[in-house]
Amino acid sequence: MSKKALLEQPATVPAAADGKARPARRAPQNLWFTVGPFAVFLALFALVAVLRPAFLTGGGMAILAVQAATILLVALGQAMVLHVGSIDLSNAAIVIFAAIVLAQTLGPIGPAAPVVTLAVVTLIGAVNGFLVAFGQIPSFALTLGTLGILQAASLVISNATTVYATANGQLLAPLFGTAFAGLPLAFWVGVLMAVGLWAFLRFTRAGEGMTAVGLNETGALFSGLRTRWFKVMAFALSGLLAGVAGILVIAQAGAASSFGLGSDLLLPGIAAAIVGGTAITGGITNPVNIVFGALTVALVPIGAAAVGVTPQAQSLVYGLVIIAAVALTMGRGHTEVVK
Amino acid sequence: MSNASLAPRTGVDTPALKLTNVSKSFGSTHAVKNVSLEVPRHEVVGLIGENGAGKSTLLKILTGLYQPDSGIIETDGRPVKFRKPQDAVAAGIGVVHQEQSLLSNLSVAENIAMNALSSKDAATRYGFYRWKQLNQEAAAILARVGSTIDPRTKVSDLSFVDRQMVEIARALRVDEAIHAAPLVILDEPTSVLERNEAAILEREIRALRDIGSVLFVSHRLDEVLRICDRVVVMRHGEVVADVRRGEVTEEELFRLMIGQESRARVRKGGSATGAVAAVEAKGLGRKGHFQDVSFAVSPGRSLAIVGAMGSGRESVCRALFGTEPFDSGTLEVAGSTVQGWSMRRAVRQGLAYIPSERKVEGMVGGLSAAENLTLVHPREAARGPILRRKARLKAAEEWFERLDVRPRDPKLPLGRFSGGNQQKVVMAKWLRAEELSVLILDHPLRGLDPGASQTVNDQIRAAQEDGAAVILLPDTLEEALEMADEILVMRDGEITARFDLAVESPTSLDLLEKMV
Amino acid sequence: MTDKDTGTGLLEQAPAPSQPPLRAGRRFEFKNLGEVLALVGLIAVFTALNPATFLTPENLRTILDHASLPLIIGVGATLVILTGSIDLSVEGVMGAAGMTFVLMTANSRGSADLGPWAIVAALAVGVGLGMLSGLVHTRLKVPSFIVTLGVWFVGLGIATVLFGDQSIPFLPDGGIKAWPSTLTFGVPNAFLLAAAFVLAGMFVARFTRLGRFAYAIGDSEEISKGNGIPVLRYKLYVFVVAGFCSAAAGVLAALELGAGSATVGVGTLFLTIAAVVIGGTSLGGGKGGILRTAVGVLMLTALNNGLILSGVSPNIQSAVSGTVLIAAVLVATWPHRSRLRIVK
Amino acid sequence: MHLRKSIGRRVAAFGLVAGLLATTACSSTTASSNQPIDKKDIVLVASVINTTNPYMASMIEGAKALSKKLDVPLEIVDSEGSSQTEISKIQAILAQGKKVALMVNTVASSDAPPIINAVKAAGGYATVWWNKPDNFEPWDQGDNFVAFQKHSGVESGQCTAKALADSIGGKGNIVALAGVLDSTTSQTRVAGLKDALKAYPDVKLLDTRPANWDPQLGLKETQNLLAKYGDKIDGIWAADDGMIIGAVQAVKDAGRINNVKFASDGLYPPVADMMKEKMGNGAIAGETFHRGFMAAAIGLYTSYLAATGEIKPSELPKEKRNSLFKLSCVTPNNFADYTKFDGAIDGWMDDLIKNGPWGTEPVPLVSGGPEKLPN
Repeated sequence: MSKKALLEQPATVPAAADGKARPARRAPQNLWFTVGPFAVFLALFALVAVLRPAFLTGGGMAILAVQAATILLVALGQAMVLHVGSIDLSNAAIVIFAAIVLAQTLGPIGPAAPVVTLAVVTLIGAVNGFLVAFGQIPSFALTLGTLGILQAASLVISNATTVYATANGQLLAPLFGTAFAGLPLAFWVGVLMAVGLWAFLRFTRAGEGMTAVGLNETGALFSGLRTRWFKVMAFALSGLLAGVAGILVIAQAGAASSFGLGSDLLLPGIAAAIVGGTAITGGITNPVNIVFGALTVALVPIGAAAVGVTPQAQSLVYGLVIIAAVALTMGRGHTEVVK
Repeated sequence: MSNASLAPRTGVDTPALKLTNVSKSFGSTHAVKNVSLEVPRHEVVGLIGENGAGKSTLLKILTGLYQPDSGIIETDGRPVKFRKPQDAVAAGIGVVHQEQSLLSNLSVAENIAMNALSSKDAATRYGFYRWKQLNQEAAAILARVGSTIDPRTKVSDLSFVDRQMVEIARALRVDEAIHAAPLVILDEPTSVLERNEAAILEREIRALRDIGSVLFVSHRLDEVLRICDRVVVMRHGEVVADVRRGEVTEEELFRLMIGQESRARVRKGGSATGAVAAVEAKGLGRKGHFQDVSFAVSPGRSLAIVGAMGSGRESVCRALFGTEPFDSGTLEVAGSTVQGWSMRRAVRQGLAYIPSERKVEGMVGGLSAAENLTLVHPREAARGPILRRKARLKAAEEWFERLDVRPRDPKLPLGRFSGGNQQKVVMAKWLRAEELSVLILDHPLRGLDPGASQTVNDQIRAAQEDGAAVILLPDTLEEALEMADEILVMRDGEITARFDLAVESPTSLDLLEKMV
Repeated sequence: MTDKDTGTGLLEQAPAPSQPPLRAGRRFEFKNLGEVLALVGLIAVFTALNPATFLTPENLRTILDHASLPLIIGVGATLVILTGSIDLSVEGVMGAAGMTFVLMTANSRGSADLGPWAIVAALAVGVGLGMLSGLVHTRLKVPSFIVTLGVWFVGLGIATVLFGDQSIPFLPDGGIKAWPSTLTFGVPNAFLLAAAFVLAGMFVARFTRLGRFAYAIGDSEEISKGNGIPVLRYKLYVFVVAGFCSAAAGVLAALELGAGSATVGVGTLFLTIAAVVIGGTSLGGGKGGILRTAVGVLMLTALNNGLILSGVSPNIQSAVSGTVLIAAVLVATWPHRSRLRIVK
Repeated sequence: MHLRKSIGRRVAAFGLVAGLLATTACSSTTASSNQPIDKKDIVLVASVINTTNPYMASMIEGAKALSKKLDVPLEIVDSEGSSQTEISKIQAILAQGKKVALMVNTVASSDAPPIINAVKAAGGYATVWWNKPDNFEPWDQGDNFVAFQKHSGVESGQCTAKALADSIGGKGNIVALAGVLDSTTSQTRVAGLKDALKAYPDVKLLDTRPANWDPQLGLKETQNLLAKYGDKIDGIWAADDGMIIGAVQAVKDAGRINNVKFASDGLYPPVADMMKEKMGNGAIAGETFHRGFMAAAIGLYTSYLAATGEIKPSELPKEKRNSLFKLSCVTPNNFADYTKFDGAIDGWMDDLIKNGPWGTEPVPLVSGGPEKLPN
């Protein structure tokens, strides 16, 4: 009968791995999944505070929040993409692109500039998602490509120089100029986004659909869900949040350039998402915990400097702490295979 | 494995495998409790039990994946301890797994030798492969099972049956390692095979008995009774019976297995409730898969499509549901021709598809049972885009009650339920639809124990009575004869026969004749 | 992070179910022709654009010279990616190993002169960092993406600490420093070394347990485990090999530069990964090969070189590379498109 | 979906955070006190882009020497090439409540505003070196932004371009290696190069490639350019000596070290050695002299003087707040005049303290910014 075995094996069926995962110890793991990122941050913060009490009294938390704000937004966007099982290597390049567009439009069109900027970058994110979902290009390769394209686009529109937001800068001033509970408004914007995304994932059909896509895309597809559009949505959200981060860059610095502030957010963003308990395999994300992930990632270099680690050894410390923090907090996905 | 001697073992009377009081528990659950059994030389021993009866755990113990908490395992009269899969191989135990366990990007020869390659083997020298020797050895083993596959072929290029052959050849490979009679464990090998392939397998098993012994794990009572010399029945982790073939009937085995009387199988035809067919295919074709397939199913009627591997019937079902495209013919749903057909449109038109690859295609294991239940048709579980979690939980609890899903906790991830209970939830996910018009079932009973099978069949009938058209790809011809109003036989992508069971009563043999 | 079909093999056929068993002997299949054709096409285009400069022996030597570092790294990176993991630590390991080498051989700081042992020490640093990645990944079950991201910083940190706050350590002129650029058979030694790495890598992939098991693990870790492959141990080995390759590249880069620099590996990571992907090795693991990566490296190196020769503005050069990457993957995966295909 | 059952815990977590915030809430003072600070409360902070570039290493050296001379504690900030890291580390030091006198070599010009704002909020004093936004002037920002200081990029480009053009006899082809694409320092130097070349109609600039200040990229780009233009290249210009190190290596490998001339900015010790040895028949044709240790010390000392109240920034003339310091053109002929400084850092520091930040040879203040680009 083998002469014409026409029944195709569904090409995408992973030969095993499913259902073999036996998450024993569910309860304690679940508890740790919920409080782990917070606990790790608290422990690190306490360590820094004990070694250098001045850090606490000198407004260390406020400084931390300023630094964490942009990381948090990028990490939230990254987490949404990770949530559907993909990765977005281009989102830091989107931050810069957004900042440059905003800097150039803020003068001419004033309050409409942030809106236009967000619309543009959301569209860029959506195009990324569209190419992943409908072009069926693996996201890692695709966004590596768009990263290059966006870098070039930033250089071209900024004419390879620093672009200043000359007029209407006061529109964005409150983001870092106003404090709420001691922390700048920009940070609370990020927290608000995190809570919003948390509610989105938990309380809406689209959010649950994205979770389903991340956990088992084939299963979601066979349930008649719009899996492709959920992916587009995730990438669009990543673009949108990167755009908000770009606005923060302008609010903070008043200027942007292709390799300046915000251009190196990719790796901290991914690290913050994962320290915040996001599973790199998809489907397991708690946006609220990413707040603590971002705070942790922002704390490490500040803390290392504050505690007095010699400048030369600081990136060594950074690498080790990030590995340890992730090992402690990451969401260990639905399968026992770790890649 | 200090005691795996390389010398041929003597003493025909010592059993190939003997377990004494083997126990294994996970936390507070006893997966395997005081199990004692023997597999004598040159015998085929059947091992049956419902899902969750402890069969899989026992197999994992025998293959070195789990270590028992207590008890003794002896092979050829010598106590052994399996700390890793290689130990079991060294003791002469080979396994044909339930799910395909071949590495598809490696060659046939490598797969056959893999267990040995991963320890120390003559086919490697200082870790370097000796491809020539590897291929020769593999060819020799393949020849023993009567296969002519080129050992250098990549497994991904093989047909399903050929893969099964490679699996068996690999299980035999252990006897190369110890130069003695092997014990081959077959873990539900027939659940994914078509009937005629199962026949080939039966022949293989008898051949295996001549060179070694076989432990045959299965759900299918008729098959076990046909193939095995002895049958061991497990229930709740314990051995509840150990009988010779002639001593029991199928009904008795069924009772032993699930601890209750078997329900009589009564065929009950459906009655058409509408003039317009719920779904009608007119000359449907997809190049290289199937051609000129026409049929119509009215609401309340059921159609079974039977055929061997490669008949194209799965492709037809997938085309109906929009999973695969079709390139000729038309498809009508509720009387109107469909355009730009996709899964999403199919779902909106009230079609439901229960795929055979349940864990991959049928459900999202990481989501809770309740979430899975409302994934497709949220109905009261959502208002617009917003979920109503409480209402959903209540709906899920009702369905759990109705289908007797255990454990009764819809908040648990669906992946943690047993296969039968998963299938019930998957069924319920589609049955919830108000507008359910066509229910397509691709091997709905695959891997299910008889108890769960009955619940699933009951639900199919209930849906049919509620006016759904049912299209069924059954595992067995008996299932088709029992469930369907009409049977289509397919071969090589074409329909070769149609039987309307209201007017004729074909036998399995009649169907089989048209299949091959 | 990608465990589904992300195959990007150019012209690689989808498994045809109805095919009779193929004759084997895969080493000379036409599958690789797609990438090779693309490479030839690229060379043709740039030759047409720059008839006087592109196809000169000197420029070809430059391309080969530039290809040598990513080729060496590509061997390790391909093995890691074949298992379904990823190694981002490349630049950090290069920096740490390069600094170790420079400081332990004769240099202008006079810190130490261990002769050939300096190379051994540098490679040991790479092996150690590879082992760190592998151990954390396999024992603590941290995804390789994030472990190696951390090790990247650790490696950079080691290099920075070694650099300290003294003057740049220079290698003396002549001697070993001249070796990489010396021509043998008209080809720079650096490229010959890289070619040796590629050949050794191909041999490992084809004839050793390490290579075969890397393929097996990439296909399915569960099944590999069931087949008795010590999955965790071999994943560790693969990371060690990758660390070794990165360290070798770090030493070579330090020799070429003739000085110690913590950022000696800058820019090689994404170049190498892009080359692996363009070559057709699947980021999901199990599919692809080292020769494919080599072709991918040559393509990207020729592309970068050709763009410079053609006078393309540096501002948009990254966009051209990015577009080529996307186009290559799109073309390669187009035949595999299906409603059910899952890409991550 | 393991997210449920956790609202209670989350609320608890937020409670904790809120508590934490409450303890730190009252911290961000806006008191930009312009009161002189007692010397023993001052901390010098020198922020550099990385610790491995020779110029940065020299800056660190200078900061340490000044700290020793003034007997004031010093903290070094390593930005690791990242604006994000730079700002957060500076803020971390400010957070400890110390009164800082800061010198920062900004990674990108857009970093200056957030750093100045943070220093202002903490009541410290800052001097920015090399990069700042064009419209961000110290006199608009109050006394806490003491000054912006740099050496003229245009002048540097002109200096080295002239030396290079002369060395090839006013006739031939040259290529240029620029820094990071969006860097104003690199752009001004390239502008200077192009401006100076107007006087040499027979010298042709074949190509300009960015090499990101990096020796390794300098090597690769030079190799590409050599392959592209072959023997046509008579001279190589770079915006910084870090890149010229790679370029020299590439030319050596190509066996053309005797036929190609080099000119670049910074006269780093290794390049100074090459010039001194007359490597490749005097291949290093032109350099500029300025030193990281001088820049760092001038910047730190300016901030320090403002912090102690010895100078009042608002009363300073504009050229002392946006300043261009002298840059010396070095050729093999006058090379010997500049070798003496590297060995005598301590002595130079004494001069600096004696003469003040604007009047110390060889880098006195020459004019006020902002720098004008030549047309």
